Amino acid sequence: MNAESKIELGTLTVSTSPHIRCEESISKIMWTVNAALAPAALFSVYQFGMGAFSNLILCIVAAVGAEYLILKWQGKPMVANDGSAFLTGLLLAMNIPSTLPWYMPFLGAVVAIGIAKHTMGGLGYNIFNPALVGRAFLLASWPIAMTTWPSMASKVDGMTSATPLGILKLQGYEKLVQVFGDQAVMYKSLFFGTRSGSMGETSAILLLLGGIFLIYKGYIKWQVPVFMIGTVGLMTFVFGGKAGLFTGDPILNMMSGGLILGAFFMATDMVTIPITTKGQIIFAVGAGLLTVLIRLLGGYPEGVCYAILLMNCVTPLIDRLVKPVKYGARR
Amino acid sequence: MKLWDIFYKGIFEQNPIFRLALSLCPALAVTSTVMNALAMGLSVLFVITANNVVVSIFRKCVNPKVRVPVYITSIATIVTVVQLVLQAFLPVLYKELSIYLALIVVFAIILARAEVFAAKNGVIPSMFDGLGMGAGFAGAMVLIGAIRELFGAGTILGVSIFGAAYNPALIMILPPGGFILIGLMIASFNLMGEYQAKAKAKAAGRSEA
Amino acid sequence: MVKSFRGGVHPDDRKRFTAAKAIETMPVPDKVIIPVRQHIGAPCAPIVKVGDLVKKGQVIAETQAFVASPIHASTSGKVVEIADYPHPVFGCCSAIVIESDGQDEWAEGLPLTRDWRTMDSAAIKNAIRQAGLVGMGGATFPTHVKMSPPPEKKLDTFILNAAECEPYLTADHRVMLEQTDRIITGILIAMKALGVKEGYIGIEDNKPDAIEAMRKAVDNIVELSVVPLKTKYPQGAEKTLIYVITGKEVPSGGLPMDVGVVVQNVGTAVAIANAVEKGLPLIERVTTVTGGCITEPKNLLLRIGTTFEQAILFCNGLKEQPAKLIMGGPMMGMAQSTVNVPIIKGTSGILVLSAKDVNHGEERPCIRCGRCVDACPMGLIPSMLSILGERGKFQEAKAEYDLLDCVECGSCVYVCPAKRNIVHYIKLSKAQNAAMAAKK
Amino acid sequence: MAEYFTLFMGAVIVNNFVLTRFLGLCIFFGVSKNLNASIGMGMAVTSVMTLSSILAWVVYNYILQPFGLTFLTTVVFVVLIASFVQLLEMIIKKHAPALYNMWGIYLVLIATNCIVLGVPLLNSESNFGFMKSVVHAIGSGVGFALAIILMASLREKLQYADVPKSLQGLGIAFILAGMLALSFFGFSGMIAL
Amino acid sequence: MNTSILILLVLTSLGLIFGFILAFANKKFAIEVNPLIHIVEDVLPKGQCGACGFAGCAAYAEAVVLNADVPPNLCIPGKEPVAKAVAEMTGKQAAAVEPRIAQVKCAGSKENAVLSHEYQGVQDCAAANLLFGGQKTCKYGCLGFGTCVKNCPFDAMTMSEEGLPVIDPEKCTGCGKCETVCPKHVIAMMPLGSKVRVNCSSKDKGVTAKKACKAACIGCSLCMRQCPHGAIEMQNNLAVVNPAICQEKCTEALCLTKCPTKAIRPVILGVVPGTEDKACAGCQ
Amino acid sequence: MEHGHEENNSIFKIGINLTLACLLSGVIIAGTYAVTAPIAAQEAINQENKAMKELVADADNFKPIAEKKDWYEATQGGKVIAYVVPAESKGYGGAIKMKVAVTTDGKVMDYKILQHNETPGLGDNASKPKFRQQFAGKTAEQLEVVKVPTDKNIQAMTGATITSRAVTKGVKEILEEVTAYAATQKK
Ligand SMILES: Cc1cc2nc3c(=O)[nH]c(=O)nc-3n(C[C@H](O)[C@H](O)[C@H](O)COP(=O)(O)O)c2cc1C
Ligand SMILES: Cc1cc2nc3c(=O)[nH]c(=O)nc-3n(C[C@H](O)[C@H](O)[C@H](O)COP(=O)(O)O)c2cc1C
Ligand SMILES: Cc1cc2nc3c(=O)[nH]c(=O)nc-3n(C[C@H](O)[C@H](O)[C@H](O)COP(=O)(O)O)c2cc1C
Ligand SMILES: Cc1cc2nc3c(=O)[nH]c(=O)nc-3n(C[C@H](O)[C@H](O)[C@H](O)CO)c2cc1C
Ligand code: SF4
Ligand code: SF4
Ligand code: SF4
Ligand code: SF4
Ligand code: FES
Repeated sequence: MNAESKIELGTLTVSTSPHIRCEESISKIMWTVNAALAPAALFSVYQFGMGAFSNLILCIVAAVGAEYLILKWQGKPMVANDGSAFLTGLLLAMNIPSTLPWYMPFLGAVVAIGIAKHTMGGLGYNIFNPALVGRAFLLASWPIAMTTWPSMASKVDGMTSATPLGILKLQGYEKLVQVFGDQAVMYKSLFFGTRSGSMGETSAILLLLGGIFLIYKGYIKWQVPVFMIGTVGLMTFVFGGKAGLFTGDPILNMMSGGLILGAFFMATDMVTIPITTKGQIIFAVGAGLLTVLIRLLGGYPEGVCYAILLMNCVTPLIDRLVKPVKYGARR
Repeated sequence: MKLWDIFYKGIFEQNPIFRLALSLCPALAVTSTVMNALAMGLSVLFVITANNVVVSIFRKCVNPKVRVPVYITSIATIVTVVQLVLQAFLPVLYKELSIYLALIVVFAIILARAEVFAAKNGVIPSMFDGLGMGAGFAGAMVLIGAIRELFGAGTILGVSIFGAAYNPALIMILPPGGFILIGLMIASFNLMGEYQAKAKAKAAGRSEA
Repeated sequence: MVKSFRGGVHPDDRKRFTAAKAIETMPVPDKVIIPVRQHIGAPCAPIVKVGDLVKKGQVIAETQAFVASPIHASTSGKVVEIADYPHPVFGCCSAIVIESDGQDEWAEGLPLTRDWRTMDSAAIKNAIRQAGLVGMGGATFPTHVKMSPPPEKKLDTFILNAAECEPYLTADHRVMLEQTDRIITGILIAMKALGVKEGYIGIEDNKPDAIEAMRKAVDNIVELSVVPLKTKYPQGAEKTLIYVITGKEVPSGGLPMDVGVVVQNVGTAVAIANAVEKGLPLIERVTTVTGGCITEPKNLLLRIGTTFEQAILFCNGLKEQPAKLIMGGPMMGMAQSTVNVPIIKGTSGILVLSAKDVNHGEERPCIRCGRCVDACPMGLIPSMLSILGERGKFQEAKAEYDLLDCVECGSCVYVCPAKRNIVHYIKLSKAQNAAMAAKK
Repeated sequence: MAEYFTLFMGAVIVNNFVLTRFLGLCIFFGVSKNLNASIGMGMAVTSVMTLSSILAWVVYNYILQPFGLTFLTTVVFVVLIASFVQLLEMIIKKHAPALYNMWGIYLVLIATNCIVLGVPLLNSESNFGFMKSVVHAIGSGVGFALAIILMASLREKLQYADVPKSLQGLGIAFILAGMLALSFFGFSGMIAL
Repeated sequence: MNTSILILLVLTSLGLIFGFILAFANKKFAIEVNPLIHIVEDVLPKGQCGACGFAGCAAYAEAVVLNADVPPNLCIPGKEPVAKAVAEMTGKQAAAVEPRIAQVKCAGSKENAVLSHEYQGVQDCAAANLLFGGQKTCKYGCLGFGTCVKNCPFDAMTMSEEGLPVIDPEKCTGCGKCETVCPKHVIAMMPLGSKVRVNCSSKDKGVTAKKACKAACIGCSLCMRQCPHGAIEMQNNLAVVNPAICQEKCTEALCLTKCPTKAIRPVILGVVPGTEDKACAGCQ
Repeated sequence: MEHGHEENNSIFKIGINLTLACLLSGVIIAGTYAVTAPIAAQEAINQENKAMKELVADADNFKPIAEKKDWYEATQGGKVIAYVVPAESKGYGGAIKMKVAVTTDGKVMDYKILQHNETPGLGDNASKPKFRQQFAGKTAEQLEVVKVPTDKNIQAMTGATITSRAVTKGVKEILEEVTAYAATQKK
């Protein structure tokens, strides 16, 4: 162990292989998802006005603020700027009506980050989707406020405007079509988002574009939204009609409610879904089935939020049972 | 002094709900209002104390092989008496507590105190043990009930606290709110314990230096 | 259709720095440092003393153990020291230092001429052992051992691993272009010794010129065919390679011969040809010296025992402050703590990377994104392996998550956005399991 | 038939005993640390509850009610069930050690547990017929098993998480139960009993 | 009145039936489990450290009750009282537990030790040890990632600012867990009564050791010559204290005065007069 | 506890132990029951009557109807002025049990919710006067839930349409039954 070297090296770093890493990082993924959601979020501001805007700001500030304070308190590395809390806030804001009083979005975001995320150890460890826990918390606390949507003035009868699914549930399909005028108009307004509903769940087209962008970037797998939306379409077509089997309206069901938002942005939250593609397909189909079950039989007109939360509970079991095929297992 | 210790340990150190995690069902089921929590807490306080006394009196004549059935018979008898009395004199409360009143029989804390304490100690200490545990239980119940009722309905014992402007958070009186609240309360109990221990260690360290 | 396997990653191959550079022979240095351990298996013991004069190709360290290969002097000169020296794999190892006499004289009887077609299998294997051959793909497993399967294993396929899937490295590529015939001869010798009738040469399709050259060379040899492979890491890992070419999977815990296959590296094939036809021991090898910090990256033919420093100086030194010095490729190679380590039989590359090449980032908790699961060619769940390793659950990792099937290819680490040190956790878990087993 | 199905599903998911009616919480939190133990516990509770519901139904309908002794239900049921479970435990331990190891060890824990007493009490309170009592008992048991198995899988997963120290153990278990209950809200209003 | 008789009838027959069934079953299905096991287990400290050589406290309790050959004094953390209690319960001969304490045999603090490279990776000693035996030039010394600290079942260890583990003699039970997890074998157990320890593990020759770490034992053997009782000898360039002799004979610890690198230290500060406060915490 | 007391473990001793405990328990309970039973019975009747009195304030007596279980006639000076009957319906969280008071000419007077499992603060507002008062004087046809305020129909409670419908449905069904019964009585 001697020989002075002729090359000036400085201190070399020693680590295990591999020595190169890809360019992806948690922040990059999270901020990209935020960007993919931005158009739909902006549309909701255009659609619902100041209420939507203040909700967005409140949720995001509360979420990021809670993340910052909790990390600080626990003395963990400061990663509040990695975009994940921002995303939770953004998604929560898009899942609630724009008309809530200020403290509701604020509390929802604090619960999402403080209870759903950090009691379990923070990013990567939480079992339940924080934004959805936030929403479920708000819905359970203030059900009336959470189910009172701003009306799309011209379209739906003035007073308490119900969402298309709400009308479908309580007043039937005919009434719903009647509200919109005719079926084509209904599909069109569902697709472009000119209808009532939670802030971010109205515009199918913008959400779809964002989702497809994420699939293209490889941040989410196409299987999840496709299987989830597909299951909902199929099952509502089979069981959703009043006139018997195979008379439901799958298009209405696939485009309404939070399904597209949920399938592309929430059932894909990698932290809370199975890790293998096969497991994710099971998750998506399960979430689809539960959505339909709740929509058709449950007390609520909409079921995506609970369907995903319920599947979150099953995720550890799926992960335990569904593993990739190991090399060497087949011959 | 010693009796005080026997009594006091049930309140904080060995709190049946927050520390021993026994008899959790009523801690959730009948704590949506302070009134119910208090009634339940007092019933349990009575049953646990009475049973401790009975068990410690008869502790010498109970055969170990049928220990559990005998203790249970004793508890069940006391509970039935409570039931009959409540039914006759406070029928409304009797209905509110519904099935959980009968279930006092199987609240683990009561049998546990009978086995762990009353079966080995004299009448007076057993009574204080029962009182302490019962008070700890009742205290915890009322605390949970107060928080739940306050935030979930805006009232305490039915009296409006925050005024009409308060929009109560229903979740607090619903199951999830109850669970989460108790989880957080357990954590705060632990945190308090930690800080106390730390403070103690610090004080000790300083006095040595 | 180029063939492929499930999983894997696509790092930028960065072979452009050296792919077009012909192999240069580096002059014999004044002093070579030859460690007595250069293979997997039993270490050798020196059989020369300080002060002895040795000739090129003379055996200087040897052992009677079967799983071992003798070590030869890589030039002629005087043994000046036998002492502990830095070692690129073991950190520190006894080494024989030879001061070159500048003559570079062959030991007596070398090189010789033999016709391998007249030799039987035993004689070929013996020649290979005499020449100290070990796998040159990086694993440095003694070649004669690999070529002596127990009689109950029937072999039917020989695969030449010419994938060279590691980024940066181009040594095999250049050898294929420049020593095509020697490779073919080596393959044929090995196939004869093994008694197999089918041979494949697997080459990644980012080396079209090599595919072309090899195709031409096997044109009229019916037993051999060239298989272009999709460019994807770790295409060259034995197990994936066997799957891609034969469709068979080596069973868990098994060896290639369990599915009747033997895999050899390009360099090993050339060494076999040289050992059997000419009796030449393994005293030099082709190594790629490259990386962002090297002034003039090159493919070099180097003597065993040349230090990294000498090789780097031959490439005109460094042009940038290095962060990491690596023996081998960036995915599997070993980071070195000093530049004074010698080149050994398994040194396929010397890589000097700057800080911006090795963007590690802060390690964060796993976000369960599943990228590692998708990337793992062995079908494991690397995220769980890393978590279990982190929490000290080593036995669970082995019993429930197939820890021992991991080939440590690093694909999972490469893709992980949380920058988790998965392979490090895996190595730790394997070591702790071994320690526990040893205790029992 | 449909009636039984509704009763069963109601007990399993909509009005899950653990998550919405708060019975059996002590064992729910005590045993759910480990998945295998939870599976054993789920089986034990289901079978004991079914058997003791049958016993209780017979006693209630042939002795207590005819003689107007319904106020004795508490005493009679609890002694009946505690003794019965103890007996069951002894028999299984002696004659089916394998079964005993699987779930017999949990029998001691549930001999005097409120879910095992609560379901027969509810049955008699609701004046359920024999079949209804049995279906209700099985449904409640399955509901309990479902909740505890889910809970155990969640808790096992959290073993590898950075749960803050003060929450570790019981605290986080309660929070998990809260979120489970919150998720189960999805089923509410689905099947009215 | 009628009802009262019915009540008595129902309850008494209930008691009668189950009383006798249970009594009968008890005879018929009786299985002996030795309840002593649980009682013994209750006495053990529940550190689950394995110092007794069994897989945890429950396993030791079972073994010590059921197996006549298992001595009652194997629980080291429990010290004397536990050994006595266990002996009493099992009717075994009480024998002394030799009290011991863990000692760190390295002074390679951030300031003293020279680094050979910068380590990047899993922050764990065993993991760091996999890569060329760690980042310090000295291959015998503490790696400083605190694997021992994380594994101490009794919270008796902390990492000092200087990157070395510190043992709290008040809390250390001598269980030896830290000794088993340390990949460098830098921690050793010492009888509580011995006076001095060698604060270095380097087997390198003096020059090499000194180059790698300012505080290394350079094998000069001054201490050996200083000790009037012959409690110190040199092995592989390292001074080694014979704890038995040191414990029994030593009173003044003369060896402490002579070491040129201060590599020899008191086991517990203050045990030997004159060593109370001068040493820095990191070296202790 | 005490081990090895062999003589203590004879089957007879063990058996008699539990028997005695139960006997003792029986004595105590019987004693208590003897004291409380009459009070409780009286209290129960009082409660029942009080409840019915609340529903039909003018009545001076309530008489069980023989052929219908739990049906009562409310009489004033011997004349039947109303019926008090039990009703049940499926609400949001399970069965809602009610007592409904109906006039002899088939109009609702009032109802009282005896047992329910609706959400506190939401569904349980159905027992509050604000909602209940809407029912007074309504006939079966008028018992229709709407979400827009009107004086003809029943306006749903905000956020609890399901409960609103359930209560209305339960009342409506029993109303129809009572009307039919009352018709038979008039003849
Ligand atoms: C202990 C051991 C025994 C081996 N035995 C054989 C063998 O008998 N036959 C064989 O073909 N390869 C054998 N190998 C070599 C492996 O098949 C493989 O070539 C080697 O581990 C390196 O492969 P890698 O670079 O893909 O890791 C052995 C390897 C090891 C480590
Ligand atoms: C992830 C991984 C990648 C590898 N890549 C290559 C490669 O590109 N080229 C190669 O020759 N060997 C590669 N190897 C080594 C082979 O598995 C195997 O050891 C070698 O081909 C056997 O031939 P040898 O004994 O002649 O070295 C790789 C091994 C692993 C585990
Ligand atoms: C926590 C919670 C409790 C609820 N409880 C009730 C209830 O007791 N009764 C009811 O009819 N609906 C209940 N709901 C259902 C919703 O309020 C439901 O959307 C509503 O009944 C139908 O909508 P609408 O009344 O606004 O048209 C509850 C919802 C939640 C989230
Ligand atoms: C594709 C994708 C989807 C996500 N969906 C959600 C979501 O639905 N709710 C949420 O709170 N966070 C979501 N996140 C952010 C992040 O994963 C979340 O904050 C973690 O669950 C917190 O540990 C998502 C992130 C990505 C990359
Ligand atoms: S290093 Fe191991 S776990 Fe990771 S991808 Fe490669 S084989 Fe799979
Ligand atoms: S790639 Fe990294 S973050 Fe993603 S699942 Fe694997 S270990 Fe976790
Ligand atoms: S003493 Fe051992 S385990 Fe402890 S920090 Fe040092 S090297 Fe690590
Ligand atoms: S310092 Fe070592 S010997 Fe002492 S208690 Fe901790 S682990 Fe056990
Ligand atoms: S299980 Fe219900 S109180 Fe313990």
